[in-house]
Amino acid sequence: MEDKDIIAQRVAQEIKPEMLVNLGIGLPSLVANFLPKDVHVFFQAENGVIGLGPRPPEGMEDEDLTDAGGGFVTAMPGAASIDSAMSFALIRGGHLDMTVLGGLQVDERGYLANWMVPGKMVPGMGGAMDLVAGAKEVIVAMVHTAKGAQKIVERCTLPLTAVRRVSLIVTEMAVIKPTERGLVLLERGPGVSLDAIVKATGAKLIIEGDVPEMRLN
Amino acid sequence: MEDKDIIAQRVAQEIKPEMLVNLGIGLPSLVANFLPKDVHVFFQAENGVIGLGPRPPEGMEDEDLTDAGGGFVTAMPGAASIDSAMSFALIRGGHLDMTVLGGLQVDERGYLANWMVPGKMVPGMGGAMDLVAGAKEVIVAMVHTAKGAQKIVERCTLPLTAVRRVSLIVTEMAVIKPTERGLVLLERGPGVSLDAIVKATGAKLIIEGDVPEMRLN
Amino acid sequence: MKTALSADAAAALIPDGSVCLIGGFMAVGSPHRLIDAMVRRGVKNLTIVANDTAMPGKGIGKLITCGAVRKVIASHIGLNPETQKKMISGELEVELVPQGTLVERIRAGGVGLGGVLTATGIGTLVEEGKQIVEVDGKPYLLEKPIKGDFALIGCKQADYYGNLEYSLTAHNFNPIMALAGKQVIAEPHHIVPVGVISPDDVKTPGVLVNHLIERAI
Amino acid sequence: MKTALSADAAAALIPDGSVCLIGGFMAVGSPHRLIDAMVRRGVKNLTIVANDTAMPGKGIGKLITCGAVRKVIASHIGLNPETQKKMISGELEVELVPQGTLVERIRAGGVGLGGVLTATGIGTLVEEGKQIVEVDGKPYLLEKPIKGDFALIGCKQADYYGNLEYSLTAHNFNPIMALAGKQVIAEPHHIVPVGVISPDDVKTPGVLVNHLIERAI
Repeated sequence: MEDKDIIAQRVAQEIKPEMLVNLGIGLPSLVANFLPKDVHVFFQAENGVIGLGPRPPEGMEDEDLTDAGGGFVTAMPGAASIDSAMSFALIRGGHLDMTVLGGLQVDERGYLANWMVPGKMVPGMGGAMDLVAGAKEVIVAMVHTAKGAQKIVERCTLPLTAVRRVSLIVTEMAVIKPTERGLVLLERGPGVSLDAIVKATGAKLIIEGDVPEMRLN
Repeated sequence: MEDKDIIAQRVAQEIKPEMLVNLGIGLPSLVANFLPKDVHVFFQAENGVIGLGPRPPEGMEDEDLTDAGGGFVTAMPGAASIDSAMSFALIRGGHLDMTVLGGLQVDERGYLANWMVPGKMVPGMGGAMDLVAGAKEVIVAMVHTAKGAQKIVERCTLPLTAVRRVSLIVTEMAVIKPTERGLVLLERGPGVSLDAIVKATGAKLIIEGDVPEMRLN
Repeated sequence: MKTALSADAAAALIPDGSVCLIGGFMAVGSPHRLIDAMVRRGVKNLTIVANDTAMPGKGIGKLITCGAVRKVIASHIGLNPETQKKMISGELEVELVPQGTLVERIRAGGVGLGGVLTATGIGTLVEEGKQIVEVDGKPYLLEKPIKGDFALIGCKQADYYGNLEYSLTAHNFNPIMALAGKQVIAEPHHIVPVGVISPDDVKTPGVLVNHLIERAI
Repeated sequence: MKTALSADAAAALIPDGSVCLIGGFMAVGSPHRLIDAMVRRGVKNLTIVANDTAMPGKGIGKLITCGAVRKVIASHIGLNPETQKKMISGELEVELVPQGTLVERIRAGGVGLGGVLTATGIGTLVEEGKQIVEVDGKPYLLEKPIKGDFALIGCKQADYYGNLEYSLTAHNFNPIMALAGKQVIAEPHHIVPVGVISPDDVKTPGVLVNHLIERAI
């Protein structure tokens, strides 16, 4: 299985029925593919419509119905159009059950940096700061290292997205829960040793008892 | 003509086509009766619907379509339902062209008091404070004196509705424009002498040249 | 999906002492069957946040009359003499809030803002005890967010996800209050199957609604 | 009533140097014919407030490419490399604002609030130079209102009063921006006679709209 599919499948296990969930562009958007068919979830994209469905058949696209990345989508039965004010009312008002975002760095405090690399890449924060500040659960879905460089670090060196502790970090190597005490290692990736995880991680990991492997299909 | 009809007819002359106008309950609501048929105006009530129309024929009332006083109304072609947030977005955001309200007192600064009499009557301010603070033009429509007591005074003794100078005071005796210099007497009521106006007014009036009589039908 | 409850079953969910945001404007658009059930159940010590307390025998007026309410936060109580009498006798605490400020305070609570900065009330009794914040040299009152344990919503139509539509002047405070209740109970005139309401017609997305009351007929 | 203008006639109303709020999210829901006409007319020195600058050759991206823009206030510019290039070369000033904060700042401008108190951005670069206001011991950023000389709105349908309806994810910033432009120009796909749109379907009341552009077909 590819790294990103491991991550997406593991994140999907966090989603409970009837949740309102926002999936970021890129890797997080794959999570939808791994939800059991019988689990009904409301997907929200920042740009509007609660109840996003998959891409429509060719020729049936509607230029007024896209996801936040501009890709064509459909509306599931029971969908609701919302404007940006309502969209962020849901996000910032504590109504969004879960957001899944990509990450550049996460640190020992559980703080996320994911919106810019000074001097290199300034795309803008979009809705990321609102999502991390406002969602009930914040899940960071990212590969464990970037071309060998550690992404889970003692202190973020990149500009922070928010000073809020994220709920969970899911990589292809590990599931990590940021807590008041620090980063607790919950699960290992398929066939990944504790040693490999520690080596690939730039922050102190709290390892308690046996650390089980992720259960994937 | 009754005092209140004089006032309502004179206020109606201030309304220009296509204006968005909020009429208060009671005396101000009579203003609508004196608009020329060919002048199209958008009436708004705080409780919702832009484009209020007259009371429907008996048996055609809708319990979901009332004015701010709870009286049955109709919706004119082109009406728009609005919730309270949009209603006050229009009022406070500078989108309401004119509000016509009743008054208990107005003073030399042009400040209005119209929402409570301490120890006697505390109905609440409803939308009055928002209307006076936010509308482009604020017209006070009231009888000149209350059982002999002056209502246009040097300084309001009743709690203020806002510290904003109202645009115009219309009574059955006079049309008065509050300005930086004070209260300027613009017009006399039908058959009312300058002397009578001065005597019925508890504030200094600025009287410049001839003061014409109101033109009424 | 939500199973529709009887009004009595919904009233049983609301403990004594709850803070209830209740939609409606002079009883138009209030959840009437739920209010009747609350009166039947004999709920006590409520704090009610609403535009007004209607009149005796109508809407929220029934809760006032039966002694269910300890405190009212409203913009207007003038048409309910019982509210005024109980206020004067000390049986009922009443906080009067300008209507536009009230709806923005509830919105702030619902969308996760720290408060509302408004010119309404500056220089009046409403200012008392409140922080004034200057923005570019202009003073604004800081009005605090309001949230409810419950938001009790009247609406025209719902589907079984809880997507809501409203009618004419029965919108009023309902759509905003639906954002600000920890538990939201909606009382629709009709309920239709999921998929029947067009996404563009939904004004309150079902993800905000916790309980539906059976249709009226 | 409003006479529908050609896109070119509408573009001629917008002077060089104007502050334009432009609806749309990655070009979905933008007023495309108006933007094309603005490019044709060669408008200069605009300040554009929008969620994003779309991509080259699409929506607002066309205004960036042709050099019409001096400053952009947006939440995301990541998918338009030309915006980034012009920003780095100093040709274009870019102010990045979190998406939820951006929509609330525009709303605050439109509804007459003094600013927005938000937790989004606390502890990040977004905080720099901004006032922090404590409410009940919690810190909030004070974000200032945004208004435009013009709001340029894309919508599904209008009537000749300017009542507007929107479609699916083409709502986005449009309904909020329609509150915050001194002049509001709406570009509908269709226009229907007054009285054809149900009051409950109107999302932007016509009293907010100054100019209509001819229907697309």
